[in-house]
Amino acid sequence: MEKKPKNVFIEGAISSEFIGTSIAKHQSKTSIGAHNIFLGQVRADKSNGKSISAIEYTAYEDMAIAKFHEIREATFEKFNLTCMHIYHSLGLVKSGEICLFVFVSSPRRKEVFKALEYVVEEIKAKVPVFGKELFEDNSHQWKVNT
Amino acid sequence: MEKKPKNVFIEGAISSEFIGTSIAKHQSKTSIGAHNIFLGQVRADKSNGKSISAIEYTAYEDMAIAKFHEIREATFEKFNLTCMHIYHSLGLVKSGEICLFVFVSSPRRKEVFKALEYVVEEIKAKVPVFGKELFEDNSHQWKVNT
Amino acid sequence: MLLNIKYFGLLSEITGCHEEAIDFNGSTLYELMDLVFEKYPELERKDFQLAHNNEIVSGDMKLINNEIAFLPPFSGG
Amino acid sequence: MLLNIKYFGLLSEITGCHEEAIDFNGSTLYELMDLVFEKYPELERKDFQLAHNNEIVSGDMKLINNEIAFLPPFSGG
Repeated sequence: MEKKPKNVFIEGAISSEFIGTSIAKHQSKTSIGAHNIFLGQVRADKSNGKSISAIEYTAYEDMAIAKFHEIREATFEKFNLTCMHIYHSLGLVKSGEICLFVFVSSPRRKEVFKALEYVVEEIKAKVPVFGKELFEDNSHQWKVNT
Repeated sequence: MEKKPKNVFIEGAISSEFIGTSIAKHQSKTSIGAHNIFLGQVRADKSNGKSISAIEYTAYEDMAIAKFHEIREATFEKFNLTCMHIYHSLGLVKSGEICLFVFVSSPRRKEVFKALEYVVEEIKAKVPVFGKELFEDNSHQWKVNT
Repeated sequence: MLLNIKYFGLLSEITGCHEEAIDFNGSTLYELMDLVFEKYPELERKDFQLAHNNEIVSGDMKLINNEIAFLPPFSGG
Repeated sequence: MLLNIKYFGLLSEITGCHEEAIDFNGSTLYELMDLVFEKYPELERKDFQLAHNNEIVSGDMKLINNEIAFLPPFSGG
């Protein structure tokens, strides 16, 4: 049975409480031996002497949700995971705040290291999300991933 | 200047609130772009039909603290990290609870993936910590890492 | 055929809109791009990909529904 | 010389103690191991390493202080 795509988008920053609660929910799954978590945080990078104060994220949501679903299915196919969660911010995320939360769990640690890096790289490459970097003086530039 | 070794041991399980708070403390460090977190969780593995209900951790503490410090220094030497935190439980940790928390942060994601796996493998190989696996019927066996 | 064209990120700043309806009588996306470049000449010099039916597609793709998106480089995470 | 010998994990179950003082007049750890094996014959069949001065050491190591630890395989994490 094909699973229904989940919506992974969260309006605004992803809070540390949300992450903590998400970790706590896994304590009933006693076949898990290793969790690996990636968090993307907005950097206050400087450009022409001005600092980035926030990123405003937009997405081609229908396609993004389809791509997140494909990445999820491919990851479960490739690696022995017990569970996987992906959350990405939309809208405004200030510098120092978290915009991406990827959480993989497995009985064994070797699997989570390989799986997490795979998921994060796939998200960066395949999901149509766009970051508008806002400076303190209200000017902006479009984020380019490296 | 040589830094003083930190004590990384925590009595009992590492709570999800502790992890959440630790993440929150990094939001003032706006040069960070990527965090990577490893969590070791006690599995309720079965052996001869009995389930592991908890692990009791002991350590050769002086040597363990020295080894954690060496791993920390070597990791900062090898990878471009902004910060690193390691916590390991001593005493009783029930199945489903967290016994190891490793947290690395960097401006760039490539660094955190490499650094985190390095730190976890080094801890498993070099730190004198011993797990006594307790079953529901009060019998026990000694944990063997694979 | 009336197409629903979507523009994202930097591209939507050039077009001044996030989506618009364009009446299109060609068959491939190359023809559609020509039409759009005529309207927004600056777009031609930008780095973008086209998405159709939730996939990145090339210009020789034939349309299978009426929604096409112009996407600048992805920068999630 | 009075040595402080520590035993961990499974090894402490065999010796029945976590540490003990042993009077030792040899010079290398091989000689110390012989003394300990005489007291706890079962220990000789177990997988262990010796630690001295916070490092894993081999049996031909000369003592530089009076604390020696018998460590079973590590199983942290």
